[in-house]
Amino acid sequence: MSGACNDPKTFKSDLKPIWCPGCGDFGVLQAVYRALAAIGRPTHEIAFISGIGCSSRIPGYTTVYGFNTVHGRALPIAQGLKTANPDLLVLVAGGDGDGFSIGGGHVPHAIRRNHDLTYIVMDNQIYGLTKGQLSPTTPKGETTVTSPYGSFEEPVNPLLYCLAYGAGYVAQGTPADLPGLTALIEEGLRYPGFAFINIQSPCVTYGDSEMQMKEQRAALRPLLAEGHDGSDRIKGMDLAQQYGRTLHTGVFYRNPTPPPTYDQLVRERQADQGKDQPDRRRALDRFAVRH
Amino acid sequence: MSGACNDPKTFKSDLKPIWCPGCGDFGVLQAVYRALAAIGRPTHEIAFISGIGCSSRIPGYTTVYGFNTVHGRALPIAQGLKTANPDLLVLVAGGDGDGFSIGGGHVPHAIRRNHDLTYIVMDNQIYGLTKGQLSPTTPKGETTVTSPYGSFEEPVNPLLYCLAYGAGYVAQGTPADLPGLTALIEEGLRYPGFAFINIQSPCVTYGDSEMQMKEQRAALRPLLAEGHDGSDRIKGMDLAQQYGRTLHTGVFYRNPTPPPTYDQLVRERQADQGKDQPDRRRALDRFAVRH
Amino acid sequence: MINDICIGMAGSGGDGIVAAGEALLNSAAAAGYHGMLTKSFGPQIRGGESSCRLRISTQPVLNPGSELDVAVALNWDDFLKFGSELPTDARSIVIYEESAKTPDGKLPLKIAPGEAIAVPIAAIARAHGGDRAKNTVVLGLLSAWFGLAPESILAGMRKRLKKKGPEVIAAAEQAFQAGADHARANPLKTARLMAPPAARQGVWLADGNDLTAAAAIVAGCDFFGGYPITPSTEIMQTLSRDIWAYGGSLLQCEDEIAGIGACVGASFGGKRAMTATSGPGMSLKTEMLGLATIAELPLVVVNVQRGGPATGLPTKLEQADLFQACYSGHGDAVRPVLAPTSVADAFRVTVDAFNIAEEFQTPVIVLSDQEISQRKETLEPIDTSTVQLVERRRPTPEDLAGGYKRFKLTPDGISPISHPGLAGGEYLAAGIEHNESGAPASGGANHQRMTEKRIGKFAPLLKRRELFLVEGDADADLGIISWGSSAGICREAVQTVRQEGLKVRILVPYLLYPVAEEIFSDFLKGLTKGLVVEQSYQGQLYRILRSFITVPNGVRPYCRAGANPFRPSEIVAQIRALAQRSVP
Amino acid sequence: MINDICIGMAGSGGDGIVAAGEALLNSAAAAGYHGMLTKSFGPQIRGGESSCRLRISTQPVLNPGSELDVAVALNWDDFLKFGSELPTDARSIVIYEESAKTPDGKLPLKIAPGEAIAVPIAAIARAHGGDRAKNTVVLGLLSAWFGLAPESILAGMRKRLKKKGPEVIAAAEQAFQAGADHARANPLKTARLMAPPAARQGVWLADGNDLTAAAAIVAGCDFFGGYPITPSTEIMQTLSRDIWAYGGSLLQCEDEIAGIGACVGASFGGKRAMTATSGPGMSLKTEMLGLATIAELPLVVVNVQRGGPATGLPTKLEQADLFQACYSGHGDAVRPVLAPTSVADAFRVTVDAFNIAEEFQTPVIVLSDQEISQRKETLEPIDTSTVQLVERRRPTPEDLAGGYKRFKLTPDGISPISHPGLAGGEYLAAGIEHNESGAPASGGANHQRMTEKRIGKFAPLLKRRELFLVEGDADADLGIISWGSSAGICREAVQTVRQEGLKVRILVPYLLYPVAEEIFSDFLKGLTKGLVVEQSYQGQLYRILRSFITVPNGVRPYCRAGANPFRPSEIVAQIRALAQRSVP
Ligand SMILES: Cc1ncc(C[n+]2csc(CCOP(=O)(O)OP(=O)(O)O)c2C)c(N)n1
Ligand SMILES: Cc1ncc(C[n+]2csc(CCOP(=O)(O)OP(=O)(O)O)c2C)c(N)n1
Ligand code: SF4
Ligand code: SF4
Ligand SMILES: [Mg+2]
Ligand SMILES: [Mg+2]
Repeated sequence: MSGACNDPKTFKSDLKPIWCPGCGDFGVLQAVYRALAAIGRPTHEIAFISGIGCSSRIPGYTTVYGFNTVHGRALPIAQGLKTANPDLLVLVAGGDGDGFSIGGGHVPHAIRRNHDLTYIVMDNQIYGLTKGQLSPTTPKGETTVTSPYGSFEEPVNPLLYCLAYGAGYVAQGTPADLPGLTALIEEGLRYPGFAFINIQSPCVTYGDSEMQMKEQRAALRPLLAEGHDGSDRIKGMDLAQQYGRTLHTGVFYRNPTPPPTYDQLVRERQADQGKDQPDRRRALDRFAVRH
Repeated sequence: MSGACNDPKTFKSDLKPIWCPGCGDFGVLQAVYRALAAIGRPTHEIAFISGIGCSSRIPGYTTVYGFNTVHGRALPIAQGLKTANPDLLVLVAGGDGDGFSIGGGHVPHAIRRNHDLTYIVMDNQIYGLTKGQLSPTTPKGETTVTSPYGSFEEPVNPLLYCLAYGAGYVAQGTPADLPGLTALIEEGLRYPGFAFINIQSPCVTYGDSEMQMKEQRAALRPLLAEGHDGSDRIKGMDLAQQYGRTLHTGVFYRNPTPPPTYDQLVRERQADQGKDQPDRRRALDRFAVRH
Repeated sequence: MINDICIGMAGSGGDGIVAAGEALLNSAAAAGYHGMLTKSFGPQIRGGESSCRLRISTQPVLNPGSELDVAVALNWDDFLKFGSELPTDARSIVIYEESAKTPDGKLPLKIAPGEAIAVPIAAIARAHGGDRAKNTVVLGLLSAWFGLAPESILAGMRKRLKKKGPEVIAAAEQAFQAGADHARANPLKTARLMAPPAARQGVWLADGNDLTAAAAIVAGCDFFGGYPITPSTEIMQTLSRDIWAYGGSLLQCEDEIAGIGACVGASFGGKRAMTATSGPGMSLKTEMLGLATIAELPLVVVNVQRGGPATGLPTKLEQADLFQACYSGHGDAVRPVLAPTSVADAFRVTVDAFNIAEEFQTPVIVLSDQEISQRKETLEPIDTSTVQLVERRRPTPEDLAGGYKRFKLTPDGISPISHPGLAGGEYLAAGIEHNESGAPASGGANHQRMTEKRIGKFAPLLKRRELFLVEGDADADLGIISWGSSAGICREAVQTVRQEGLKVRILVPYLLYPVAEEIFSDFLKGLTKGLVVEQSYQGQLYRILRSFITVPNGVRPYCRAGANPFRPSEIVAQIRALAQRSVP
Repeated sequence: MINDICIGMAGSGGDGIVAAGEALLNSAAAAGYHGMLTKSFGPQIRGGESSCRLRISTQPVLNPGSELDVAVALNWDDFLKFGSELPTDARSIVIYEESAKTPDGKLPLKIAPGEAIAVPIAAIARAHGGDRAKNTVVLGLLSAWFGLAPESILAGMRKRLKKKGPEVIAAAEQAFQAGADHARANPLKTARLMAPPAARQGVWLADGNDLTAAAAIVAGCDFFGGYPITPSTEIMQTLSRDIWAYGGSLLQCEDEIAGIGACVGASFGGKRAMTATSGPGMSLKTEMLGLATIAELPLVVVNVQRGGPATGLPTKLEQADLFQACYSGHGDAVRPVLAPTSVADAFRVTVDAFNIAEEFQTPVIVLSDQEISQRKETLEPIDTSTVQLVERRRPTPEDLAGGYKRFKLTPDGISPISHPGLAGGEYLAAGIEHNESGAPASGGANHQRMTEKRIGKFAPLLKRRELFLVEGDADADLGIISWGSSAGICREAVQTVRQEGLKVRILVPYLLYPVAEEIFSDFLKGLTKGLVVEQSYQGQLYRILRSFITVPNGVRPYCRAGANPFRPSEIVAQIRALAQRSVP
């Protein structure tokens, strides 16, 4: 890899995205390019881990180390990577299904461990890649190919869940506001700890109308404009309750005094336990009962 | 099975519990016997599903239909059972590890679907059956056999999580207050929808002191006494934040206007779709293109 | 006059080439032909390349065919992307969009076709309704050149467009006629007109997933729990529309573990339950399969195989999940594995699976595959009135009277099973080893007995010759074994070489596991050479057979990785070569 | 003088019988004996019955022994619960608590023992420190009757009790002496004193899990991700204490999927990673194993086998996860499977596993078992200075210069692998099939090549004769194959019958899969009869061998379900019988 690390084009790979024309994920990809350029770290120091889904294809379109893993398991893989290699900048991405259905069991644990990861979910309220099934964020009553008479279940609330899990940075953006989304991702990347960004990224093929971007732009309700600066977690939770009804963008919560990350704690323990610089070859010595 | 359905003894099986002397789960078992007796349904109309753990042994000590399944999967199994057999009374039980570690991915979905299940978690902040490892509710910094220098992670908050997931009935009890616990379980069983009861059930072997019951009795803080009647969900969430610090007992939240359960919606749809009483043997007719 | 035609078409997503294939198959079926249609798409969800292969015949067909008789390319880029899926040879007629002509007029094909015809498809379409009419023009061309059911095509078109009004219908008819006119004005070098179909009573048309779902309904399926995954999703989609009407229910779960878990729960509750998935989901269901095995709960698990490992080739055919189906779980366990070989089979195999599950109180795995699941095929009408449903063995009043023993050691290893709701049948089901009553038991002698029960109970299954198909010459020394969608290819190949006078026989197992040693050994008796044909790199059935029966040295695996399906012509060539070879 | 003694003891949880066994083994080891200790408990977490089996010998021992030479029962109820784990015969000396005498004085044993001695153990204990001293009294009895290292026992006791002060030590010494006095006052009918140990330089003592964890450290393990499960948990426990000091890290994950997922991530990051689990966890890891296979990431997965299926028998020995280890995932995949046969082996097998994983860029499965994992065994000191660590093949500057190809098709199928942090090595890893660069690719030809690469790369592994142990007579016509903890039993049985003059040889594979056809075939050459001995109902290794090599008809599986381990005497009897039988 070559090119300036603060040029978004540096992060663009030769693989041509195969998303449908008009898919929101194109905009998310642009925002990622720009946010990475704003951070300015070289491509080889960045890893981008995803699950499976239309959205999860995103790492392949970048020039950083990418890992398009299996459905729903991006977070555990990212945690192992980051714990063992704390110097890397690690992004995680996926869809609403990937993150909150099959992968939903991993989210609280990644958050409560407070790994220094930035997790972006392209929430389109549908299973795109498998062609239009009910997703965990599909509104109740909606018809899809697996809910032909309307769904029975209340949708998941990614924002409220992540706040309840204790995430230090919780935000929502949309590719309809590209500068706003870029700023949120950049801030997430800079936040020292687990950062969650929910992105209302329309699926124009199975979910939303072709006009979705325009509609979103009209419906945008920036939190800052509503007087919410993200410092009050309870207020963030209250606002998050409107998920699915109001298109709030911005930061729901940002911990003003971020606690140490998992990776920091690991390094401290390594330093502490390893101060006598033990030799791996002597790890068996303790088994001797007679010398 | 014989015996009066409102006699707790009716629900006691011949299998002798193999819990450690002093284990909190004995008290939970007593409360279950009593709550079932208060409900008064015959044993064969009741199913009791659990995962794996010390706590998950509980169905075997009752005379109802029991299913001691695999670790962390009691809820999906219970949902299938209940959806296909809506007339049964279905209880689900397990440990903190079973429910919020390996099984944590299933909880939000059971709740948002609003199956009419009563889920009791014996939360002892430890892995009992496997002899003392870190559990998802173990307090941060605690030493266990897998965290010999203290744990790095913030504990899970079962109460807050379940409230965020939208459960219609969320309560906490302890075997140190047996009548209180019995009442909570009974109310959970009667609640039409998903009911979650977190039980502070001490593990005297790997976690708590032998005096734990006594200590708990002293520390009890009934919510009612604090003026919380359970009707305000946000207040419930606020109180739930004290999980792990204050031993609140009682109902954090009870939905005063319970929405229809999944099972009700299923029945309605069956009635609706099946009104022409189609014949299974004609299910292939639609494939004919030439008669 | 020809009796069998194989047409492959490719274009861009918007070209509607697959819709044309569907229309053609529907019309041909309505006219009384046999046929099948397979589709293939690029990785894009929308746009990108798409193709289909259509085979139409006056006789029943067993597979999508060999090299194409007719290839239709709306542009070469898209056509070539499908490589081995749309193979042409020196006999093929290639019809392509005139404007896609290369400057030197050469076709980008390795083998020059028998006839290559450039047609201004786009131009004709633009003159009659625009770009979107291209596929209708193609239909006109094909129907005129090959005599393919024009009346039926027009009738189908009218029906499909009815809602859009008479103008739209008229435009479509014009486009169709324009194509037909072009064909008539430019006759083929050698005419190839399809013979008319034989008079037939009824013709059905279905794809494997849809038929599997409907078969489940006939088989009494009360509950479906699952999670979407290509290429199995349509089973759940169909049931999510249909199951309610029969008093059943369905849960789209949060993942595959929950999907099968819900089925385990429903089955514990006495209901007939099914889940469907593909490789990755199957891998996740492994633990739960073990639970159903030790708790002896009936359950049908459909695995629509795709290319693996991991995400692998989600939309391509492979038969490499057999090892997993037979051996995936920890501990000693046997689970019956069945495989359909065609769409039509999907019915009987699904019903068999439910019956075997209920009779033997076991999970049953159905190994369908991407090809069967999504290809559309004409079927003879299925008489569902003769279907027999087997119920699980219920406890008698005596069983319930004196302390019901859920896991009673009976002579045939099958214990009467109660379920919640049944008074007196209360018991503890568990994943832990248990005694006859269901209480946990960790002793070795009990474990040996219970393992014996759980595995020994399948003995009668191994005698069921109706779960095997044997065709061909009893006195042959050359034999073929094949399963799943490869079997239909091999059956046709065997028919072909037998017509040439070779002596060959073929065994097609619907029951793959446990291995019916006697039935396989009987088949192999007298064979000195042969092939076990499967679409997997490792030749998984071959390996499994060897581990139970003595396979003659001359019987060898013929196999390769997926996404590059066998063709009857290829197997024919293999058999011919083998027949000539003397095996020591 | 005797050279080998096998002692079994049982009591209630509080009796400290296992602690006594541990103390005796420690003391014997410190004195220079060889030995091993296995423990067994009832299902209760606390209280309930507990037992141990202790074998002490002047020679190296390979297994916990056959029928007990000495049985100690603190009460009969508890003793009898262990059934086949504590077998006595007509030669055994049975020592039991006097107050547990039945009214008629009859012992509740099927075979009358050689000598039965009632001892007022509880009474002696009460006179010297109370009920808790019972196990110390037992130590006194055993040391005096059998000459078992009294000095060493006393020294150990003093060390252990040091913190509790001199009074406690004095009381313990008294209890011990009281036991010894009782023994001296009541000599055995026939004296059975242990011969003194040979002079030895060093003696080590370890159990399998603990040694596996330490071996991982030596093997350069940087990362462990896992979830607790019996009987593997101690591996994680040990590493959670030790790994940090070496700059490594550990995640106790939320489940087994996350456990192996974290390892996949760490390995992607260039680190040597390991996870450990047992059957149920293994079943959950199936999908992720497929991902590591297709992404060609090194990874060690330890499966400490227990009884299955499902929860099965969590604390009992079984060797029935071999099918799963070899065949669990969907798609065509091969993953090397290794198995230690003893605690000592756990070291070399763990190091081999890491090296094979790194060299071949593959997940490697280590099949340990409940017995090996938790038995304590004396070892010869291991010289770690000679251990060679293999590193994964890193890209050269040339590889990185012109468009790095992560999955380059090389002659040996192994491609240089980069990792995040390495400039110029950026690539897309994926679970989807890919071309050499890592870009998704769905064509059949590419899939065939890549599958060939992923499976073909293991060819050199099949030549590694050091991964197999062959002992015995090259000219024998009778042979034994056995693996895992059963192998140690068979090796002793083979030694025994060879001393009787029978000609036998034995093959013990450490590498179980892929099947090293040549090595197995070489071993089988000339054999007309034999046994494949394994603790599984299905005889899984036997089946797998058959599917790749021709196993002579006379070589049969000898196997049964778990929790009822083989004994050397049983295998000896089988070999004798087989030797006499003429095989057609
Ligand atoms: C274990 C497993 N189960 C199911 C699938 C099939 N699958 C692939 S992507 C997907 C869901 C996609 O939805 P989402 O995560 O919301 O992503 P989107 O395509 O909408 O961006 C599913 C069900 C799979 N690949 N693996
Ligand atoms: C798939 C799987 N993983 C791990 C285990 C081992 N295991 C059994 S119970 C348990 C945890 C028990 O803790 P908890 O759920 O809190 O129940 P408790 O014993 O404390 O009541 C574990 C890890 C298992 N049986 N299955
Ligand atoms: S299907 Fe939907 S989510 Fe997927 S690429 Fe198309 S528009 Fe985007
Ligand atoms: S280990 Fe703990 S949780 Fe388990 S039975 Fe004993 S006291 Fe109860
Ligand atoms: Mg989505
Ligand atoms: Mg617990």
